[in-house]
Amino acid sequence: MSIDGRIGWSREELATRAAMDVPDGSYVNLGIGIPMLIASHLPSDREVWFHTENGVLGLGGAPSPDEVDPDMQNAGKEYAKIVLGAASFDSALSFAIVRGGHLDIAVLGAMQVSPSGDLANWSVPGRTPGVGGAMDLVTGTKQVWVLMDHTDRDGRTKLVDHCTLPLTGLRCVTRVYTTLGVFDIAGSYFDCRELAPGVHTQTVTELTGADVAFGHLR
Amino acid sequence: MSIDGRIGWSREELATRAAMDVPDGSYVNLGIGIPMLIASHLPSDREVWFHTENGVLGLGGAPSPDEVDPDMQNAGKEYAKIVLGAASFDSALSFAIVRGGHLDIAVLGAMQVSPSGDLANWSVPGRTPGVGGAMDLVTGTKQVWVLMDHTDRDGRTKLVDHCTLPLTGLRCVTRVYTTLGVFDIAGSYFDCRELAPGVHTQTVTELTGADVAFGHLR
Amino acid sequence: MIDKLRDDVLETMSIIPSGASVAIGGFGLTGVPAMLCDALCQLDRRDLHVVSNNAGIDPTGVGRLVHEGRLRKFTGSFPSNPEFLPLLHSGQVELELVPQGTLAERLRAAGAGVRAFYTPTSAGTDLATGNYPSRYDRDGHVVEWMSPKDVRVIDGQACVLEFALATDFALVKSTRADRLGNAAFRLASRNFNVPAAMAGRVTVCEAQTIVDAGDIDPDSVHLPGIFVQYVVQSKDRRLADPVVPVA
Amino acid sequence: MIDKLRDDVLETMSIIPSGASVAIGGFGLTGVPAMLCDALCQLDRRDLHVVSNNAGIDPTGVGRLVHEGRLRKFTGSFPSNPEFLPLLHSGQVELELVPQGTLAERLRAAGAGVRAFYTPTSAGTDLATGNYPSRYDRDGHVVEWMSPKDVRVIDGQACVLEFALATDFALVKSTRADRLGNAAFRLASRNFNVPAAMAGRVTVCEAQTIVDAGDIDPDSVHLPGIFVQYVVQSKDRRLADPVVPVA
Repeated sequence: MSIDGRIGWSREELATRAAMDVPDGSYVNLGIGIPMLIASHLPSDREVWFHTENGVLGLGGAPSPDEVDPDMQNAGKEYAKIVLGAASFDSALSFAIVRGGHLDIAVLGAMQVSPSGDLANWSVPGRTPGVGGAMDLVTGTKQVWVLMDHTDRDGRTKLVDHCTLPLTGLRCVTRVYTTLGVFDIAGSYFDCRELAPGVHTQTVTELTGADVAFGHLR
Repeated sequence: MSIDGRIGWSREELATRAAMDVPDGSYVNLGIGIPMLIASHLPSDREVWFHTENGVLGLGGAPSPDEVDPDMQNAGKEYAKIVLGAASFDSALSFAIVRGGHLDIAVLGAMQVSPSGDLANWSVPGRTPGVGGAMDLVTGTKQVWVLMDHTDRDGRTKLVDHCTLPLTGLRCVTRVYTTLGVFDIAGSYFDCRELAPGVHTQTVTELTGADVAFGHLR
Repeated sequence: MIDKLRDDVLETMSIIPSGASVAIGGFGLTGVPAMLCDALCQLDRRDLHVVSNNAGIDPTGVGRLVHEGRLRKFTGSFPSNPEFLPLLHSGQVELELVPQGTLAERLRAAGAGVRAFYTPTSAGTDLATGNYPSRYDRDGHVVEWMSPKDVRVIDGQACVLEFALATDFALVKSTRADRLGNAAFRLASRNFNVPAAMAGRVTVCEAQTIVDAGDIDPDSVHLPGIFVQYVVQSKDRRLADPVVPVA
Repeated sequence: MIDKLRDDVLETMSIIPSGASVAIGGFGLTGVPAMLCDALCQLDRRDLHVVSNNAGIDPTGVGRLVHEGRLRKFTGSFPSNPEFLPLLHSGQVELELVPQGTLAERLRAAGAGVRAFYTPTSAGTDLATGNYPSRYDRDGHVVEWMSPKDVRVIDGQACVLEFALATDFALVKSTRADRLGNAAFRLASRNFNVPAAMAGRVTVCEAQTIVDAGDIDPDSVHLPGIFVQYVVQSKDRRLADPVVPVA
C-alpha cells in the first residue's frame, strides 16, 4: 500500500504540523530533508533560532542569486542566509552547543523508530555510511523529534518494535511525526496523540510494527 | 650563610642571564616574581611572544598611568599593555595553549627542585594554597625553567635530592637558573653548565642538597 | 520573541537560592560580575558553592562574598584572598583546589557534553592522590581530604580523570551583550566568563553596554546567546569599551 | 622575528611527506584549503591519512585527493563522496567513521592537552561496539572492524572513551591571516579549521587575504598564531571578505 499523496499528510503538511509545536523562543536544529521544511512553515508569531552544525546560530533561508555569500552554507551544503543577531563559531563550539544540551529541539529524518525511542537513521547496507552529526544531536538535545513517512518506499513500516538497522542512538526520540499522525514515545508502545485528516486508527495499527495506543487522541 | 646580594647573581642579573637563552621567536610564559623580570631584560635582537594565563598572547610591559586599560591585566593582576599582533581568548583556550604543548618555555619560581626534574613551588604549610596555573604549565610546556635563589631565607638549599614539599609536577623541570649558576636536569644529579661570576664549584657543592657535576662547565 | 534583557537586578538574581552552586567569571579585576555578586549579598544568599578561579583580591565580586561569609564551598585555583584561609581552617568553608587549566576545562566540559576527561595535569601530586585537605573542623583539624583521582596511563603518560563541573547558575561580566544573550569581551576580561557561562544551567550576564541584536558582528560573538539566560545592565561606569560608549 | 609568511606554496608543502596524517579544515564548500590540497597532488603525495569532516563534495579539496587515490585512510563523519565507497569496498582505503561532534572534540582535545574524554555520543551503537567495518579486501570482504570503545557509566549515563586525535600536519583556510599566524574567519567558513589547526603538529594556513600584524583586532582573532606554523596567500580569488579587499 502506498501512502505518499494518498492518505494522511503530505510532506509539506507534515512540516507545517510539526512547526505548530515549536515553541516561541526555541533553539532548534533541523536535519537535512523534510525536517528543513519546518523553517519555512513556522507560524508568524514565533521567533525560533536555528542552529546549523557547521557553525552558525541564527541560520536564515535561501539567498537570492545576488545574495549568495560564499562563506555561508547550511549543513546540507546549500548557500544560506543568516538572521540579525546570528553568531558564528567553530565546529568544536558548534557541537558543544549540541552535546552540552543547549538545543531545545532536534528534528531528524529516520529509517526506523522504536517505542522505547531507539532511532536508526544513518546506515543502510550499500549506501555511503555518513553519520554526520546525528549521533551528537540525539544524545545531546532536550527533545528529539522524528519527521518521516510512516512507511518506506516498499510499504514497510518505519515504526517498529525493535530497530533492525544500525542505531543512531538508544532511547533518544521523544516524539514522532509521520504522514499518518503524531506519536509520543511511551516505552513499550507508541502513544498516538493525533491522526492526520482522514486517517483511521485501524490504518495506523495495520501500518505500525509495534503497539499503538489511542487513549490520548485529541 | 646568606646569598642574596653577597655572592653570585642578583635577581636582575639572574633574569638577564636567563633572558640570553630565550631563542628569537619563542612563545614564553613567565611566572609571577623573578621570572617576570626576563621580559624587560631580553636582548634587543629577539622577538619573543609572552603568553599570560588570563587570556592574551602578546603581553606587553607596564602601562603609564594614562595608558591603563581596565580590561587588560597580566596573570599577576597588574595592569599591562599588549603588543601589536596580540590575540585574546578565554581561559579554556588559554590553557589549551598551555596544556596542548604549544608554548616553548615556561619560567617559574620554585621552593625545591630535584635532579630528576621534580618541582615543588605551590604549597608551603601555613600559606594560602594557591596552585594557579603552575601544574598546567609544568606538564604542558616543552621546556620548563626554574629561576630562583639557590637557597631559601634560612639558608637552606632549594636544589634537593628529593622534594619534601608538595609537588607541582614530576620530572618536568628541564633547567634551573639560580643565583649561583645554571644547571641542567640530569636525572640523578644537577649538571652545572655555568657558574655566576666569583662563585666556586666548592660553594655550589656545599649549598646543593644533591650531587652536582661540573664536567660541562663552559 | 526572545528578550533576555532584565531591568531589575535584584528580581532577576532572586532566582538564585541560598545553597546554590554558582560559577563566577573574572580574573583579578577584569571581567568580574561585581554587581551580580553585590546582588547576592543584598539578597542575603548564604551557603553558596562558588566556583571561580580566584577567591577575590579586593572586597568586591567573589571577595565580598568571602568577606561576608556567604560560601559553604569554594572550587578554584587561587584562594589567595587573605580572608579565605581563616575561614577554611576554622571549618566554615570547604575547599576544592583545582589547577587553573583543569578548572577551565572542567567548566567547558560541563557545557560541551564532555562528562569527564583525562589530563596529565596534577598526576602524581597531592591534588590527585587524596593527600590534600578539603575540610577542617573549628579547631583546625583536617576532617576531609580531596578524593583521589582515577589514573590511566595514556601513551606512556599518567593522566588523571577529571569530571565535568556543572553549576546551577553562572554569573558573567561582558563588555557588550544583546537581547539574545550574545556577548563580546575585551582583551583579558573574557577569561573564565565563557567557560563559566557554558557550565551554568542558568547564566546571568552583567553587560557593560547593551547593544541591539546584530550590533555584534556574528564573527565577533565570543559567547553565543544560547549560553545566556538573562542580561542586565551593569552599573559599573568604567569606560572600557572605546568602540561602543557606555549607554 | 617571527615571519610565518611563505611565497612558494609547493616548497612550503613539500615538508609533508607521503604517508603523513593530515587534518584538513572545511565543510562543504566553505573554508576548504583547496590550494593546499592541490599542492599535495602536484607534489604527488600518496598514502595519506586524511582527517576531515567530509570526503569532498566536488573534485576540489579533499575531493581531489580522493579522486586521485591519494588516501590510505580517511577519518571523518561524512564520507559521502560517491568516489569514496568503491575505494573503501575494494580495500584501497581504510575508514574510521566518527560522529561529527566527536571528531571536532577529538581534534580540539589533541591541541588542548586532553588525552581522552568520555561522551555519551555513539554509546551503544555499532560505532562503539566494534560492529562497524573499517577495512575490506579487494573482493569486498571485511578484514578489519573499528575497535570497540571503553564504556563507563557516569551519572547513570553510558559514555564511551574517545582519544585525542593528533595529526602530523593540518591544512586550514582562513579569511585573513598575518605574519604571526593569527587567523580570522567569516561565518560558516570557520568550522573545522580551528580544531584542525589545534590538532596538527605543523599547521599550514591558506589565507584569502594576508594582513599586517595588528590589523586583526586581538578580540577578533579566532585562531591565535601559536597554532599556525606557515601562512600562504590563497590563489582563490573569491571576494568573500567585504571588510578587507583581497590583496
